[in-house]
Amino acid sequence: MLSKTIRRLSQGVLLSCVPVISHAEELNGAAINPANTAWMLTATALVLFMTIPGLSLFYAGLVRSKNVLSVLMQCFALTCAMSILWFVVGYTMAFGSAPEQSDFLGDFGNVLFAAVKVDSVTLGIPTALFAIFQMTFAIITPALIVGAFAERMRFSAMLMFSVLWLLLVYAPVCHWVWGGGWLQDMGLLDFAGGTVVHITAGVAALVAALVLGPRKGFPVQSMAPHNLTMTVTGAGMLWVGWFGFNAGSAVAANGNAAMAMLVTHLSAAAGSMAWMACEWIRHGKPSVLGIVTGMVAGLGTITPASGSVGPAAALVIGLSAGTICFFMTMMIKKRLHIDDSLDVFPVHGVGGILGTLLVGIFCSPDLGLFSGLGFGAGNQSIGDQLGVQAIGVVSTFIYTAVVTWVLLKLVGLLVDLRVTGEEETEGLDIVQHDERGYDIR
Amino acid sequence: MLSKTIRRLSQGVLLSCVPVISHAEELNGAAINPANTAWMLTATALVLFMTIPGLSLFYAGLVRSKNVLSVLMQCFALTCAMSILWFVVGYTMAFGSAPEQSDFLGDFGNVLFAAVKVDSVTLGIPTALFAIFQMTFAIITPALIVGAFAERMRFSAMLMFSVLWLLLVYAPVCHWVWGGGWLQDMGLLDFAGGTVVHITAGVAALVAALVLGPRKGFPVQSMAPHNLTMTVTGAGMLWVGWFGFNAGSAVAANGNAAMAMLVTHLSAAAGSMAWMACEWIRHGKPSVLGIVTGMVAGLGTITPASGSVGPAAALVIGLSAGTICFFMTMMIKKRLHIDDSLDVFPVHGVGGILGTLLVGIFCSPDLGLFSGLGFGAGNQSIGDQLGVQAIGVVSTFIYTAVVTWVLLKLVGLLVDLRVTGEEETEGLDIVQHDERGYDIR
Amino acid sequence: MLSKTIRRLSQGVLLSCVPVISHAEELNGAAINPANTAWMLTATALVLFMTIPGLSLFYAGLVRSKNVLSVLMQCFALTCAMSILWFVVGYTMAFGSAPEQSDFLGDFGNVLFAAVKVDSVTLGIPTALFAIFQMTFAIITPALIVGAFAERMRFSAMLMFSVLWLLLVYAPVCHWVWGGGWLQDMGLLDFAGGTVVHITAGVAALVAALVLGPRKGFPVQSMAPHNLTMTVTGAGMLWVGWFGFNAGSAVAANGNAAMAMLVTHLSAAAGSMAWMACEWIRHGKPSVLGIVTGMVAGLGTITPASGSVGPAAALVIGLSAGTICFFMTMMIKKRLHIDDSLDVFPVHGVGGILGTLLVGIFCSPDLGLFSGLGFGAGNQSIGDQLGVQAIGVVSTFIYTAVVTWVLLKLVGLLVDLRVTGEEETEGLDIVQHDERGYDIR
Amino acid sequence: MRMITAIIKPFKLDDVREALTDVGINGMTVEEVKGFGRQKGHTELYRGAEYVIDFVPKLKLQLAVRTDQVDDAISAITRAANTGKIGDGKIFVTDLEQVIRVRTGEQGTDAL
Amino acid sequence: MRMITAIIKPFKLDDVREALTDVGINGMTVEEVKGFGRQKGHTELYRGAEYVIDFVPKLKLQLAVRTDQVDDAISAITRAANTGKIGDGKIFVTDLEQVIRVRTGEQGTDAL
Amino acid sequence: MRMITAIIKPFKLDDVREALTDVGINGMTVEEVKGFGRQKGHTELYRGAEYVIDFVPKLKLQLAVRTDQVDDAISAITRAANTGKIGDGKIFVTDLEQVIRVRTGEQGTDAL
Ligand SMILES: Nc1ncnc2c1ncn2[C@@H]1O[C@H](COP(=O)(O)OP(=O)(O)O)[C@@H](O)[C@H]1O
Ligand SMILES: Nc1ncnc2c1ncn2[C@@H]1O[C@H](COP(=O)(O)OP(=O)(O)O)[C@@H](O)[C@H]1O
Ligand SMILES: Nc1ncnc2c1ncn2[C@@H]1O[C@H](COP(=O)(O)OP(=O)(O)O)[C@@H](O)[C@H]1O
Repeated sequence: MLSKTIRRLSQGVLLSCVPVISHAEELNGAAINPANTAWMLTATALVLFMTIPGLSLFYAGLVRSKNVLSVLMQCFALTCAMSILWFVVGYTMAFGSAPEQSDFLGDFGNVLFAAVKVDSVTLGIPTALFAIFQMTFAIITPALIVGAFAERMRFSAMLMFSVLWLLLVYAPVCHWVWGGGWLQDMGLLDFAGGTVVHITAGVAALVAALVLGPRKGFPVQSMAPHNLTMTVTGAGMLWVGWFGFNAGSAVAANGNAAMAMLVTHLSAAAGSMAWMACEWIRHGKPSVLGIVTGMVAGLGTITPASGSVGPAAALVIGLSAGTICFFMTMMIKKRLHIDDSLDVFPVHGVGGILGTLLVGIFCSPDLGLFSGLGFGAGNQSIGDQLGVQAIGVVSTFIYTAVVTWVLLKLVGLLVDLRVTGEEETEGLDIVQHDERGYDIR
Repeated sequence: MLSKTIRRLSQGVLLSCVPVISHAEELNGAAINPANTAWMLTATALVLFMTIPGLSLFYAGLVRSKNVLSVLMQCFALTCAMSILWFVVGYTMAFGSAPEQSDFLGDFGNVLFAAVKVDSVTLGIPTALFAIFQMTFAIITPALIVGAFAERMRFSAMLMFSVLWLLLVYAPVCHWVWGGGWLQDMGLLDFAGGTVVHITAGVAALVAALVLGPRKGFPVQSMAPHNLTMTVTGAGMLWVGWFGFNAGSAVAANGNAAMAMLVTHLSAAAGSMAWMACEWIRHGKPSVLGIVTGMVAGLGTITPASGSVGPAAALVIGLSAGTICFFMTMMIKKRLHIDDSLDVFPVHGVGGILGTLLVGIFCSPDLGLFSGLGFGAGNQSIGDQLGVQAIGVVSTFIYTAVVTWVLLKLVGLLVDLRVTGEEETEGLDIVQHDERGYDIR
Repeated sequence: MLSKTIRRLSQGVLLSCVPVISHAEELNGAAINPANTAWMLTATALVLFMTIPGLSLFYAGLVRSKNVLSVLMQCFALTCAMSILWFVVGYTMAFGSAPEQSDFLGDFGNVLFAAVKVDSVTLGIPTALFAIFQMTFAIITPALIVGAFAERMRFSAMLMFSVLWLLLVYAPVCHWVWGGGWLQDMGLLDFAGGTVVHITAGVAALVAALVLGPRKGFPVQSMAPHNLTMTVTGAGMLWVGWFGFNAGSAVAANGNAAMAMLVTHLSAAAGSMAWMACEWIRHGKPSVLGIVTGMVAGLGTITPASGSVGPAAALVIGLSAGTICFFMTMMIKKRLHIDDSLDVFPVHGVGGILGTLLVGIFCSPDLGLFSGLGFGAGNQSIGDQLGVQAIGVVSTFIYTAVVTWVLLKLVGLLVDLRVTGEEETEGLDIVQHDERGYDIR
Repeated sequence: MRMITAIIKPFKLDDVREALTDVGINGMTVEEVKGFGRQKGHTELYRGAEYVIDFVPKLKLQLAVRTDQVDDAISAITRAANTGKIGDGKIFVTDLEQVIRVRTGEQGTDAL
Repeated sequence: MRMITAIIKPFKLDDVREALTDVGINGMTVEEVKGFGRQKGHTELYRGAEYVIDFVPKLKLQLAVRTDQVDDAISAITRAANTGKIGDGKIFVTDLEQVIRVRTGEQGTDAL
Repeated sequence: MRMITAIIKPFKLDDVREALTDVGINGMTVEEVKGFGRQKGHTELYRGAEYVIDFVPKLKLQLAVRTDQVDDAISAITRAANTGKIGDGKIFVTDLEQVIRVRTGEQGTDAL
């Protein structure tokens, strides 16, 4: 998604696309490709749709009804705040403005989108479009973390933390991988955000769950989802929106985008079926919460791989995602007793790690039916590539964990991270927002 | 949607589009048309959106709250299972891989999408995109049948039946009409699935309702929809998604797609108003369930016609759809006492038949304001075309009815098709999935 | 969005796009641009999505549960009725068919879409597509007014009023501004409907609230929203759909569309944050209803400006929208005691006015970081442009107010505008539609 | 002490509560119930399936009062809940042996 | 007069109401409740978190009757609500001192 | 026999049920109710429209017990439901004439 990646990729699978771009350039003196622009306008809408209402509903259905609005509010406020922050300084910290970028952080030439004009072009689409497409990624990543501290974190603390987190975790890692940073230079394959989105969010979730501590009553008291119809609705929206997320990361309307959409879909289906099977075997019944969780696992896991693998590999990736995330969810909750309220780490974090590693294998063009579209720049073998992928996973994991921990402690010095016990009993909707979710007679 | 249809159509209305494709071919050595690709990526997302969450919500709102999750689960699990099945063998049974196809079934050259590569091209778009666009049709068709056996069928039996049905009903009929089979050769006009989708699903629904028998308490006990807001939400999504279904069936971003979208919209509006009027006159009040049902009737009915008719004809088609499906719904339920729980046959089946016949008239270019875009290949008059359309309707009806009946009996030998009476009273959510839909305080 | 506007704009920012169009024309003898067509097909789906289910849910969540279906029904029936009306005569009254249009109303050459053929071209896209894109605007504008008379107006009266209103208010104003009328000739800047959509709907809402009078029990009795989760869901859909509304108004997949999407997004985010801040400061807590209302204010306000301003100006526009609409809502409700049930005037009306004026400033290319894309045709300075914008605002306001008032009085002579007091107590769902929204156990 | 149970029309709650406050009764417990009686319900119609809903939404109020408050309470409720239409509801009076306040353990009329 | 309170299985409402009508009882008030008793509830499972739901959905019927109707009412309910399975429910009878019809102010058995 | 009706804070249900089981009471019926008393409710604010919600969510428990269990039951509830804050709730005791088990027709204390 970052220029170097694309430049490299275009020497591979995207070759067929490039002439079109240069053709358009010749024709009208501007480098934008209208067809790619048409698709990316749509893809941007789809990724926004993932957060509002998609993820918001997915999460909100899982909490108790006294906290339903607080979750919706957190996702919505993050959508707004992260957008403005991205405009002000986030974008430039991730992508900068100069053609050559440093290893660790973008330059500050694009503060307040200073260099985003109506006729600026990036990767063959209007820069404004590239900037807002990326903005939707910067929205959903902090929103994913909401699931970890749901039902107990104060709204103000959540806002402060997220602002700092976007700038000090998301923007740098995004730069490393997509903005011309060191991981990109190593040829890390991360098409749509295995490291940048899912590992950062998942690890931050784990740290947040540990720092804030469990919800009052966990794990004895019933904290059953208050509205699974809402969760399933959100799940469907996530699946549809994810097409924009992954196929949009091709930044083109071409075979690469189409293949990304196909493998994304197959992995989602396989992840769902795998989780369903695990439940059916272990608990005797398949559940709708199970199947949609498997879907998220399948989608998160294919994300880094969606530009590099073929359909048969997608099936394998999806099946392993559904199975491994299932067991990790059980372990975190029932063995380690960590109250990551909506299981963000075992699904997104583990899925992100898994996918980032598996792409190192299935990108190989020499696996017969399971062949992929080729290694990252500079890598020649599965061994090479897996090494780079492992470095990407470990560095993102550790960096995120440390900085997230520091930020939470810091915010905790300024305001209370949690509401009081009594407020938790009463529910965040009334306590934090003076509203009630439902008044149905 | 199948190559022959398109080839023929392109000699007619699609002419304007073809040069662009060949132009692109010349330019970059690949036949993909980026603009068409951009639209088809979107259309695919829209058709998936129709099933999850669209149809799922539409259906789930109509059952009693104790069964809400079972409906959502069935639709979701079908989405996953049918996708994988399509990938494994369904696609190749419908479309094969060779340029020339037999009359009755596709060849097996595309098992596991063996010939779907990142740079393969079909109809000017990436083959991967064509394959996933078609996959979304193979998802929604079995999902439509869910409405017939809702609130009583066992989840496992439903899965088994649907797997067999996709392979033995959907794939063959799809081949006949779009994959180069005998109906296509006769010049049957079915732009987006009057026979392939709506007649197959509708007739299967009727058979399933008869084989399973009515719900306990039907028709005396109240089985009022538990959440019409959910149904109306799903209805809106279906309407929007149907733009991808019908306008996407042009496999191009051109005048044909635009006209398909327009006539689809007008027929939906007219179907809604007609049903509303019928209710207002016969029952004294218009209802929101009525108006959205009229919408589905209007949409299902225009589907086969959406590539062949103009806006004035669309109005007539929509009005007749709303009226005729209204009376058929009353008849099936109140006269024949058949418990097709969510009225799948009278709406989709009847609508599909009606539309498949009406297109035989309104495709004619000689009807003044009501003119259409021309006859199917080989047909010269309304008489010719109507004959072909009738053959399509009757053969699809009979084939589907027989095979569906056999499959249900077969599955019934392996597992119980229905839950027990007590389980039906308790509700499928708890009994089959150990979950409850709502826990709102 | 109207030909003249576009023609003018294309001499400015759209220049880069024009060659592509003419290129395509040369190539295939038709003027359609496939990439623009691809985007406009999507944009049309997005704008329909704004009304059903977007706006429907946003509004329906805000009423009491006994009236939830009546709101959904009104929005849905309007979608259908306005579509057919637009097809029959609305479109031609707004846009006519001849290349030269009169100042006040379109010619009647396009009654029943007489001149909309599968190969007709308008602004580089199929005419059928232009007509249905505009149709979605003609759907949502009357649907916006529903918020003003919710929970008390009779369904039949609502239908009659809306039919007349579309023909006598919407179509003419649309013609003035986009169809070649006098306001367009003056160089009024209204990219996506500040005057045409938001001022007309907002002012009609105010008049309707005054003519119908307040709901029984207003303002003493609690009329708390019955389902804020539904409202927040609708809000997310509105935001996403608005991308089609504003970026679609470029009628092209280019830099202008991209910039429109970006400024739309930023204004929505800023409007939300501003409203949230106002509430937090004045009431001590931020609310989710507040933040989503701020979003609508931000979106409505940027609408006329979305083709003419840059991102920094969008932030200012959004912030002022959130703040001013917040205070106007308080004033209308608590000071003037007007029961505009869902605050349509203070949000849409005031937002539309504000945006239409602010674009007169921020279109200026001489404001440094806050520069826009240039003045309307014939205007040379902020002073010039602001004058034209003020004329647009005042004339639309007065014309809408007078005609709306007359129409309501007229309809009131034929049928009762309101249900009886007892029926209002019982709720419109049962009384008008024999249905209940929820039956959740 | 007596327990007064009143079935009223839902939209009358605020009026009744005020009337009770006026006669010095400041505690009560309210439930949403469905009533069946002379008042006709309504008919719902879903795609031709017609369901007669006999049960009408009502509120049930329960108030524990001192014996000397019973008449005041009854007349307050009767006055405030009356619309003159069928379905206005009923008031039931039963004996109440004992009341305990959970917080303090107080008993009898002190606990009211 | 007596107040009869019956806890029954939810899907038995229509049968019970008919049985009561047959013995001339035409007024009642119904509430959705949760019951706890010998009947086992069910287990719900959400991503590995297992919650045992002990409380079973029931309906509670309240009917004020003349003393001479009590036995008829009880036997009507017992017959109609019986499935023979654990959890069929219970009937409670308490004394009822006074009944008032809100609309008319009628008292005692006239108010029933 | 006696009917004990207890109004408690919603999140105290599990504690109370356990305390009752400890004293041998294994049947009860629970309803969601709204309470009005000394405990203050909250204010909701929707776009400037302010609604004071006086009614606080409570649970109402009803348990039919043998007369000799009354004191145990009361003290179990009082202990388990107590938080020391206003709004902890109340316990009402009334006489219970008769109990019938629907399934078996058993009567009196056998039916409990
Ligand atoms: N015998 C009864 N026992 C318990 N509740 C009753 C009885 N009769 C009526 N009710 C309750 O009182 C409500 C009003 O009674 P209804 O007969 O409709 O009109 P009215 O109040 O004018 O007598 C009913 O909806 C029901 O809740
Ligand atoms: N002691 C009691 N007090 C109040 N309600 C009770 C009591 N015992 C049982 N119930 C109610 O009766 C219902 C049925 O009781 P249960 O013990 O499950 O079976 P059975 O009806 O066969 O005795 C319970 O769900 C509860 O609502
Ligand atoms: N007189 C009464 N009759 C019936 N219920 C009452 C009465 N007084 C209080 N209640 C119930 O008891 C609950 C608690 O009472 P409240 O006065 O708030 O505090 P406390 O329990 O500390 O006395 C109320 O919410 C209400 O449900």
